[in-house]
Amino acid sequence: MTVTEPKPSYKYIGTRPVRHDGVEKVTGRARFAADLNLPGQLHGIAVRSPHAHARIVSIDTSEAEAMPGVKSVITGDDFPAVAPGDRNYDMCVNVIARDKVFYEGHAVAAVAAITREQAQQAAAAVKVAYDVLPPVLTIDDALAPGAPVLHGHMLTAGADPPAEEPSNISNITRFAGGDLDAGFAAADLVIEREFTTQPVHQGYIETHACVADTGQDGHTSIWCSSQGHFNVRSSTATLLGWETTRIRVIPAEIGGGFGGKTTIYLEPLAVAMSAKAGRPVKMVMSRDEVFRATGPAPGTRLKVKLGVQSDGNLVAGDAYLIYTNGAYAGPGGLLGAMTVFESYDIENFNIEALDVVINTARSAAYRAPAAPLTAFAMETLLDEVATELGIDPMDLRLQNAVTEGDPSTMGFPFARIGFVECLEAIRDHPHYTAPLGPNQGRGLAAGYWFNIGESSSATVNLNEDGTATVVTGSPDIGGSRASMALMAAEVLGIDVYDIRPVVGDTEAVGFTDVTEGSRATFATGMAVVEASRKMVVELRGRAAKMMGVDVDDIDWVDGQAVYTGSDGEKDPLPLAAITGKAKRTGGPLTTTGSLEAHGAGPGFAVHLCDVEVDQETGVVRVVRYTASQDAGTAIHPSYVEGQIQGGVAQGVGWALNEEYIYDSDGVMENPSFLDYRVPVASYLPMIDAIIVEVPNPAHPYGVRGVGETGIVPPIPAVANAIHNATGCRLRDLPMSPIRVLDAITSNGGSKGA
Amino acid sequence: MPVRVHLSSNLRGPTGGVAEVEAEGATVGALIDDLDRRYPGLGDALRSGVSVVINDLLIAHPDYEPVADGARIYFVPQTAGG
Amino acid sequence: MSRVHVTCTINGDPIEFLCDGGQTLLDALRDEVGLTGAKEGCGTGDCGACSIVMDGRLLCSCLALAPEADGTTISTVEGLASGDDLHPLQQCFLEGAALQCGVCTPGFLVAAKALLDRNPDPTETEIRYGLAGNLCRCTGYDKIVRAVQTAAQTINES
Amino acid sequence: MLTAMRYASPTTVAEAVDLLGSDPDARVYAGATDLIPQIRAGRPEPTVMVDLKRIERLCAISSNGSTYTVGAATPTADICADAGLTAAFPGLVEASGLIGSDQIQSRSSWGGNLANASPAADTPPSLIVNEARAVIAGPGGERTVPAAEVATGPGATSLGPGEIIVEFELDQPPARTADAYLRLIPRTEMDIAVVGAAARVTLDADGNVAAAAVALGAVAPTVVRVPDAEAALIGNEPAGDALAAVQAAASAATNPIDDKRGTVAYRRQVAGVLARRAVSMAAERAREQGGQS
Repeated sequence: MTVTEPKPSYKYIGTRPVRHDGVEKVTGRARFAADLNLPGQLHGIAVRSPHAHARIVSIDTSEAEAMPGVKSVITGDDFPAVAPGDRNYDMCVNVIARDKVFYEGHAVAAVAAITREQAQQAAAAVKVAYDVLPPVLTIDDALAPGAPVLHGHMLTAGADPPAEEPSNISNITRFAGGDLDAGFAAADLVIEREFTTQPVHQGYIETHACVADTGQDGHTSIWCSSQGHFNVRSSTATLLGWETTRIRVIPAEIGGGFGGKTTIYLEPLAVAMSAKAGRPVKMVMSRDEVFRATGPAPGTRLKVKLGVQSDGNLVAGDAYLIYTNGAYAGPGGLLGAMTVFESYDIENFNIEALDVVINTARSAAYRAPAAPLTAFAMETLLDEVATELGIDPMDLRLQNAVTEGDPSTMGFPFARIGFVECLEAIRDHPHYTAPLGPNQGRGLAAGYWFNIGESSSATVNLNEDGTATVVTGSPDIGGSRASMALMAAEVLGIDVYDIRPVVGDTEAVGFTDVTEGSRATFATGMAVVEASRKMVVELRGRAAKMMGVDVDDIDWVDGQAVYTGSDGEKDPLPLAAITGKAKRTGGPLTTTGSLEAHGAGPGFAVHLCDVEVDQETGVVRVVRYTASQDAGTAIHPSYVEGQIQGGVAQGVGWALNEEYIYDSDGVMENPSFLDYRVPVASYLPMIDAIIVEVPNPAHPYGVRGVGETGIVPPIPAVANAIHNATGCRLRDLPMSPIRVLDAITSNGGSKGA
Repeated sequence: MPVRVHLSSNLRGPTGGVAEVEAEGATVGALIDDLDRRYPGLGDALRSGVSVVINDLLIAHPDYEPVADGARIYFVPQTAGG
Repeated sequence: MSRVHVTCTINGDPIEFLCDGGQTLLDALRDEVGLTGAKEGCGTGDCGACSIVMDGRLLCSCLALAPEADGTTISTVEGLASGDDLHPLQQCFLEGAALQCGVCTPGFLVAAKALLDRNPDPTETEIRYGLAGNLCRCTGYDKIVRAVQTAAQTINES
Repeated sequence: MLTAMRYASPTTVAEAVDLLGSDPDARVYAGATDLIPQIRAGRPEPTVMVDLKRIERLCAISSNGSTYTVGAATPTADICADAGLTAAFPGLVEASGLIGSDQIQSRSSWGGNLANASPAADTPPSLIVNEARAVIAGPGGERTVPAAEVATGPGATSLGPGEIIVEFELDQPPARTADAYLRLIPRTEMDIAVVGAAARVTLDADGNVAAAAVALGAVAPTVVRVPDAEAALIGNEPAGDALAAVQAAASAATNPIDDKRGTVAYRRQVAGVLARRAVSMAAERAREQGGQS
């Protein structure tokens, strides 16, 4: 179902072609990073710290080096020193520890051998002496007076007055507007609640993998799974102290990322070992390594207070947010601060957010980083407000929703946005008024996420036969190649299947930033449109030459050059006729679009969730789910729906089951898909995705990023549904059967207030 | 011609908490230089991790972006994503 | 150390390979036979990305030892299509956009084929439970379930 | 994975026992759904994996009219597909079907589930309420013991060196008898039981309980029988106070631990709930069966 504003009619955009890389993926032939093997290849394994916090006293690699088949052993000493405080320090020492380890699973060395078994045995023979330090594992640990300080150089950024002593607070963000005291004074209802959440993992099914091949000339090629191969190139170069141009990165198919593959872990180790051994080195993480050593999303403690007038008008908001970003500084709190009140027009507000470091794996981005948690707090509070004031939760949101011109938390007025349209799409859906069964409850929640622009490049090559190759620098995580082809088809006017979309390596296409911030279809799409539009200009010129007319008299219509001049009728020239004569009219037809995309458009989503709660065991089942989201323009609606549905599934997992569990030493207790419970098919219902289209004025086809917003509303939607079913408010994640039963029991065992 | 510059609240330290100030410059970069002269320290804050919104358009790396007469400029923190 | 000689039939072809006694069947398929369609997502039988069928039984090849394949008949995702003709499941996955990143897709196709072989007309619930051993983190399963429903219909009508 | 590890696939029980008896580091390989991940993680380090799946007797299901014999390595998928077993032991078959995914069902077996001795295993409570006997072969010949006596603690069994479970024997239940198994897991599939509860009920002609067995999994080092629940049921209609007594007795019989999958308080409470529901479900089935006989 699609809610559509009046918009231009497109021939290709909005259709649902079979994705161009699809056949390879359903036949098992698509090459993911771990599928590649090179002649002479060695297998590399990282040696990882068993301690959450320790000083490395010494590393003895001699026994490992002497073992059969072992060709290369490296430690932090094989990489250039990096000073604490250097802007790349965190990334560099996270990839391989230097003097200290900061979490269980932190890489301290790596070995490469002829077989994986030899490498495993050699890794076990690397002797690391540790001076174990007390671990800092929770927010309370980190903020306690006299707490062990992870990084002696870390002074709190944003502190007022400026920090003079190091601490575990990496950053403080403050936003304020209006007059908070006056706002609360004007409120008829003030509610303040505290929420806690645990780190969760992106849970991509493909583990991190790469193959690096360093030649005698000192140049290296890396095949890897990442959300941005240009970033792999620059980060690897930084770690190795190499010139960027010595490294070529070839993107393999990527088996999911969700933000977790925007950073690097293995590539510099593989390159260093390959350089030392003079042979290619392949590294593939185990699932256990992925859980222990790659970035989860932050855990949080959030306190939010709302002031509301009796008619439902939100007049004041106060938020105190703490995000743990794992072992190094991260942006969780900043992003939480930027999202907590962003969806609603609240004149008087104060937000203070702390980012703290603890001895757990360094957080990485995870789909709309930080926002699902602020939404958990804000949207469950709104539900409580609606209950208290006897206002329909939908009306409360419609009344306070931001619309065009309203100021954001950061002060700028919103451009055209589709929040109200998303709310209305849910309100008008049959689900909103469908009857509920026994022990069932319904929850409504909204969510907001930015979209980002950044740099993108695309090249359009027209082939002799009239087909086109569109090369971009954005790894295709979820079908973006099809979207690129659709936009190129729309501009060029040729069939979408006559376009072959390709992800180019770092030497085959212009610089392109990481696929993050829901930017691929938005920003790289813009580059494709720009290159395609340049191609149309070129084609008109060639056609004019062939027809012997002025270029101004040539229009490009449906893939043909059409003469519009007054010098009689001329047969239109189809694209293939022009490409066939390219040699005679000026040579190959190639255009590029390289740009820094401006005008990323915010995306909103509204979700409606029905749950059924077993009141005696606390088990919660999601039984019906409907989600609306503003896509601006859906280039390939099936993949927009897929992004929404995937976000919902991840959000439901986050809400009900997923969490990192550590023992008192900081050792992860559930590093497997058995005990880290991502939703399975039998755990979810169908997910009805409603695409709302309020075009982004800054994009040639109105695109807004859609990849992330869908994960923002599910946690509060589930929480509100549980409340509706049981009368209990759950404010700690995950809302496991244990917590739900506990809440029901403390609430008197029945559906209470 | 001076233009009106709006600072998100986390950037207002150097202005003593004032949200909206005036500055001159043909480009955003020049504007930042001018703001730094008027409010020492603000330049550093605006040169790292800050985007602008000009005429509804979010621009992440705006240094050379031209500033038209009458434009309203909003400095905001840069976002990231997953 | 002597390696084990295994003779079996894979996707209709007679195949011989050498493996270690302790090597998993998944590793042998990928590294010794060169069939990389089955993926390792977990190595513990919890994600199903390595699903294959051996002697008529669906299993996670990461939980089987390679020597066990001696004398068996195996099918993998690579054997699902006949020549250029995709299996209806493959076609329905494509047309229904039932894959995003695609790394879980081979396992899903193999498991869905086994499900439909056993139960040609499954309900939505039967599909969801039948595929519960296959994790997908991208799609939320909606389009996968629909694709399997459509494929069942296609197969039953043909 | 160990390159030095050998693989052996005996075709007779005697060969298997010889292999296992002659090498203390030999390990039984049936489903290995737990063992292979453990070996990959570096522990244990077997010298030889003795695959039992090519021994016909270990993979066969048969019945002589009064006793069912089920090979210890028979895939649970085959057990679930067996109409006779499903009719006679619906709860045990349900428990068998709950072990992992369809993929795991091709490999998991009663023998593996029992000999692995996980306190949370799904089939042992049902085997126990149905008074299954395990036929064990070893260097000293064969012996038959109650299934309840095989597991002695987490990861520990009464099996001697070289001994394997060959098959299980289950007597055809009397009339108006049925069992049920319920477990609590957080996500519907692919989980380890936080609590498991099996019940078997025999009704008399008046619909009162003539015999009952209740057993709990995942709430103690081994499966726990709940005699107080059984006593509360005998002679009573399986409803109302009797069920409340079952619930209370089951909760009281538990001796659980706090771990990553559950807490003491939660396991205790839910054990009672599931025991009550399992008894109720078994009684309902027995009642339906009574109508047919």
